[in-house]
Amino acid sequence: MDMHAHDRRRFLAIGAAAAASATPLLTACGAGFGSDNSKGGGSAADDVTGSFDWKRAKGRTVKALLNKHPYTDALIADLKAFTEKTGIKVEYDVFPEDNYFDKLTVDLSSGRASYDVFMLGAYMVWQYGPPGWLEDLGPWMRNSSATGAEWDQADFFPNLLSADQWSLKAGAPLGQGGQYALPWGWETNVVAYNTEVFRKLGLKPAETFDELREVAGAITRRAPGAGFDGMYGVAVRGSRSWATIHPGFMTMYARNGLKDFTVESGKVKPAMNSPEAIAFTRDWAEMVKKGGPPSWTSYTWYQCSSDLGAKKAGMLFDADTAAYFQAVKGASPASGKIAFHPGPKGPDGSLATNMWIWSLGMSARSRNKSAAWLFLQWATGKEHLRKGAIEYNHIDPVRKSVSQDPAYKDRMRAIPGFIETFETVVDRTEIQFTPQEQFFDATTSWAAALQEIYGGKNASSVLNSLAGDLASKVG
Amino acid sequence: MSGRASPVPEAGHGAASGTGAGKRAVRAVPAWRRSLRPYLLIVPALLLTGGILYPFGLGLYYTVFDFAASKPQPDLVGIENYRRIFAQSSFWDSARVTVAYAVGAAAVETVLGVAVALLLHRASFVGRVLEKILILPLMIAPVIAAIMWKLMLQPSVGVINHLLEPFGLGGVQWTDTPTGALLSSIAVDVWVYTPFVAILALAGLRSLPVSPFEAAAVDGAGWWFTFRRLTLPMLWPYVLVAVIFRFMDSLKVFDIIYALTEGGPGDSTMVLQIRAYLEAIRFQRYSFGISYMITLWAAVYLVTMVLVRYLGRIQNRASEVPG
Amino acid sequence: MTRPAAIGLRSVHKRYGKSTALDGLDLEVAEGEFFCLLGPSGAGKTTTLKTIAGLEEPDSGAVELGGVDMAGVEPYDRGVAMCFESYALYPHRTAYDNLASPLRSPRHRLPAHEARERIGDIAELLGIGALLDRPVGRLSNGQRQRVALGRVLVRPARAFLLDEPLSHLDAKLRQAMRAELRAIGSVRRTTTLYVTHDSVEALALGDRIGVIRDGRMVQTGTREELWHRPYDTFVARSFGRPRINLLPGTVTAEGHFRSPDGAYELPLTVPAPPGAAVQLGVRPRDIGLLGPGKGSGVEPAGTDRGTALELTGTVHVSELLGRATEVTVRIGGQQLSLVVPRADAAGLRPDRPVRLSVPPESLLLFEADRPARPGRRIST
Amino acid sequence: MKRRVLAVAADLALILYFVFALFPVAWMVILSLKPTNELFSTYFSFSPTFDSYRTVLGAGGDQGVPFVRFFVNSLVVSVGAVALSLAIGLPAAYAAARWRFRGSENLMFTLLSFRFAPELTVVIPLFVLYQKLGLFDTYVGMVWVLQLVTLPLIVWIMRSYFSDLSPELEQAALLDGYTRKQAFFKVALPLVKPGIAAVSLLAFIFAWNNFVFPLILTSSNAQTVTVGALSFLGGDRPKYNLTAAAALVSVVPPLLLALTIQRYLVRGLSFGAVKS
Repeated sequence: MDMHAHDRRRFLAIGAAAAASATPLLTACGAGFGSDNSKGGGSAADDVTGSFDWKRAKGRTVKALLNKHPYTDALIADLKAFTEKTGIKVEYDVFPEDNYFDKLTVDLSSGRASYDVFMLGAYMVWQYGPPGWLEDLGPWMRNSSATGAEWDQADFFPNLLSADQWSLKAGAPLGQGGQYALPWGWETNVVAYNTEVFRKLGLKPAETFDELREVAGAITRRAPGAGFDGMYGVAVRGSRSWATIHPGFMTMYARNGLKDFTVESGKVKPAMNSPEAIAFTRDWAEMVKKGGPPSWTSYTWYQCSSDLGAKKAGMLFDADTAAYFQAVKGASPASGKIAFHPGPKGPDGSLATNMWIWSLGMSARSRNKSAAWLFLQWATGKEHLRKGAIEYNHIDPVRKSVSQDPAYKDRMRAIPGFIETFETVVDRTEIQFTPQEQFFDATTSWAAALQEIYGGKNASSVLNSLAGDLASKVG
Repeated sequence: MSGRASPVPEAGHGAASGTGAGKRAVRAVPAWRRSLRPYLLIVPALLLTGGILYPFGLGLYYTVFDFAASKPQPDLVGIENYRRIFAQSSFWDSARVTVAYAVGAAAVETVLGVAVALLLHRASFVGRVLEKILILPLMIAPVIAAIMWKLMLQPSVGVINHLLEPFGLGGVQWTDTPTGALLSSIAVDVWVYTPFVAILALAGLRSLPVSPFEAAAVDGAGWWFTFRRLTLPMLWPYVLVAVIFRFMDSLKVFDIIYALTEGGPGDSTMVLQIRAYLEAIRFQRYSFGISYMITLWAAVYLVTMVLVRYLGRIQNRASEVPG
Repeated sequence: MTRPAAIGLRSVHKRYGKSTALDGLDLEVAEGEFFCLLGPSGAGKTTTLKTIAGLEEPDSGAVELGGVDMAGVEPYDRGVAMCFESYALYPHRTAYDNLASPLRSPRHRLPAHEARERIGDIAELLGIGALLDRPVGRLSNGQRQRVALGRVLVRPARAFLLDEPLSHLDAKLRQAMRAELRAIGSVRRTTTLYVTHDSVEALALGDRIGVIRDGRMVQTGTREELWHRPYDTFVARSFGRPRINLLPGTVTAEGHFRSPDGAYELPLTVPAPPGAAVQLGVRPRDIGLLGPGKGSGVEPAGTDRGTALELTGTVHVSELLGRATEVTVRIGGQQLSLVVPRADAAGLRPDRPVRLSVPPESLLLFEADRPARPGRRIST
Repeated sequence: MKRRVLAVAADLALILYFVFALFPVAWMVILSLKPTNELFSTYFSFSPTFDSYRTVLGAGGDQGVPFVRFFVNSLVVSVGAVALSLAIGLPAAYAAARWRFRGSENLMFTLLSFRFAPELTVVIPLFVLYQKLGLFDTYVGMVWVLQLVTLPLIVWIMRSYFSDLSPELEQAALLDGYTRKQAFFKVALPLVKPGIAAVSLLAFIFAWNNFVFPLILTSSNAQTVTVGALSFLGGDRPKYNLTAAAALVSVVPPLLLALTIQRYLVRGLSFGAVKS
């Protein structure tokens, strides 16, 4: 780390002409990287000693940045319980998903630490971790003075917990290094379908990718004639955003045994232009054209989920929650007619599934870490998560105990196939991406490439140029 | 002085007293203070905006480093960021898209806005009623307008295709092709901002002198001749102000495209500010992203300077037109 | 001078960008004097007034009021009132409010009832008493001009600066107002600087007149001085309609004036260097018509002092000017106009030969005009 | 006859434009009256409900979006921004119109050029600065940053007005015995009142609708309606009906303002209107 310190001095010397406030943005980030995390044993968690006490940080206030989400609604509704338990006040700001990460990124990058805790996805760890913005929660979890026994780390689905762990080295597998966030709620990517149209057309949920394309095409061709006005086969995301890649596309990609990047002796190399990947991508685009939504390139989860709800889409290959909230009683015209299925298997029967984990993280620059940790502990603890799953809409539990809770199971049984699907894929659901800092750039460009292939461009040339472009950025 | 005001308005009271030699010393303001006066009036405005633009200078300063989330200890790289920008074909693609968008939007808004203004200027019954709600679209925030348009244009559940269906035009995939996406974004811009041009043009029309038109009418000049030779030249300065503002704003369009296409499909609507946003905020490459924005700013600055010069000349010429 | 001039301009220069408005203007107006500033448009008349008022700041030179240098003194501290050629009435107010404006200002405030009385008087005087409640927008140009004049007269001032205050009145009203203006009490008592491009107005009104050209004062003086001893052909041409005849020619060895084609020679009363290119000035009303035929020795009345000079020529054209007739006579290659009583001109047909008499003392001799420099008068 | 046909054609063209201009607004009204579960399943026949408005105005089911507070924030911030811009901008516009002083054109252009700065360029460093100065998420901070939107517009348009106003009017006032300040306030300002009204409305609309600044520079305390209206798109399902209702509610203040100054609006923008 000497080199960093040296560089920083040099940089500050150069920047001496800039006025005082020029430096915080720069040095804050630098300091975050250089000091907090690199000192190894220097975690603030080590300052917590003695026996565990929920009231340890009584009177403090924790500031939280939250994304507008049903899970958040459950959290906010239950905050009183936390304050009663700990004497800690929670102030929070809620932003819609479209703007949430911009807010969070700007806030973290400024080095001001306006928020002690926030929601993030596992992918964000790859962007926020290396600059040192995220607190390594490992020392906190391991410190029995800071963490109560009832938190029960073993109760988490292990793949979820390891998905938020990383060694901050591009290409290094997840599950090693620091714990930069805690899983809190998650989404697995499966197929939800309209039982009515399937029955009427005599269709069965697809078990292979070929079948999926066939079924999708069949619905687009036949459903409008069978009383489903304007219905098409399968809703998948298609907007020019990283979020287009990670749900259905990445799941099917992974089930086909394909990788986004390969790691050879520490070097990360793009692999989305392997012959198999090119063939798969071409087929995917073909499927969208023959059985996907019209104006697919503008499709985000809003459009996908509302089309399923409006009976415009026969299937939805996306996050299970996107379908779930259309499926619950009274939510949409299709509610009551939506069933779940794990989706097509890979050629070798793989049900590898990509996931999105709503996680909770702590700012490395928080001045309130002890209280923030208590909050994280509570929010990811059994008590709150069980309540959220049963009384509110915090579905897809990250804890085994909640997923097996009879009350929760009872509740979810109302949606056909939901629990079965969940249990089928839960063990095989993990992050299918190769962790690296340029994740957002890579997947955004990937989505753009997908759009171009869908628009009729040659798949291999588009993907080759994408790979060429990414090789220089990622490698 | 009030009590002693002379009933006879001789050169009597106030500063005029002492008609001979200045019995009362008159207060003289030194020349330097007088020449300072206009600056004193303008400086607060500059400070107010300039103060806030201090961060802009800071941004400019960042651009000579390679500062990014992945490189928190930046190195001085000089003009490397700019060199990279200009070397990227994606920059030139974006520049092309941006210019196409800005020219398209500003041109359509100008033509449509002037046309609407001319029609409203006739002050028919219909016109007088509609004039009252002319600026309604301007009141919807562009980002919300874009979201609503996106919803309306969505082929599956959108209302526009639903309405077009009886005419055999259903199933148009508005934003799905590169051209379609660009035209749709321009259409939203046109929807939001045409009233802005129209209202400035209408104001211009209302303030034109009457006499040249009466003279033309007496001479039996046709509508087209009157429009080409009288209305348009005299109206142009007013319209040009609107065009400058619109052109400037559409060169740095953000919210409409952000909400409508995010730059897709492919890179077909990837205007400069969206790319800059992705680079600086989404991908956390500040120095590079901000260099992008500075480049955009410089381009807008130059284009506008030319336009404003032209405006100045036009306004001078217009003021020489008798009447 | 016992008392300093009410208004004094010392070598005032003023430029607007590339064009020069005032180019070393000097001007003195005595206390209580009615001074007319005459000049063509663009001569710098309005700039002169604005500079005195403090609305424009001279680039160099000094403006003095009552002997005090006014540099840096605000217009409202100078105590002068000005009537703008554009009227500069407040368009959003009524005629009354416009007239009342000075009397409501902190400098010249009068109690409301006094103000009302005063405004009534002035309005009556200017014939706008019935218009006071009207908004300015609904007044004719002539009415507006009178309101603008009223706004000046209604208040006390150390000097009135009037910029073409009668130009927009119709001819009849203008004549009447011209006659009345000087009689108005406040005008009689107050130093007045009156700007006009109309020489008749200047001659009728001015105690003294200044002729301004290209931002410079060409000549100041009483009307007689300007009429009889014009500084140069510019001043000479500025007064009198029809304009003064200016006949180019040369000075002979004998000191006579000789027309270019040698058609005639006239003796001169002023010494001029032989061979010099000169112009002979003679006013149309000073020339007499001797009638046709050979010289009968009968001299026209009024030229009894000394011997009148005689010229012969042919009638070119004649034009009726009311009770008089303007006759243009060709003498060789030159033309000469003269004004004679209508009766005398009766029966003058074009190409008829005529004889003219010119009193020698009415002859003015000028240097030849040069580009941008009118010929100066040559005097003893 | 031909004239009649042309007149009808002109009216038809006008109506055509207004169909284009008003349909999206009408559609928003329809959306806002739809229940959430009928959002995408119906077009024009649905069971209308005011639930969206109730929710937006805080009287319905809790959506966790304190829209009424955002509304108040928007009012405070936009009115504040326009008022400050007028207070600072009118003298500047007046100075620029009245004095040809050294560098006046450059200064004016610089002022205008602040408008071309892409908002994102300033917003990141500004975020840091605001955090430091304690202006983040405050009214003062928002009013200040919105000057970038309102001030150049006001100065540039008002300069045209003042230029069109004959300087002799104020000169006459000076000679009537008024000070320069009084001449400005009593003569120049009343004469450009229609212009002030019109340009204030435009500035108000642009401030009210700004998106990027409140997005980055505010949190819950000073957040405005534009960002707030989008909040309804999050959660379990995108609730366009709520967003539409929120957007329509946020049109009310500028609309009221526009109707109030209707008679000034077009006349006010006629730069020559002040000439008698």
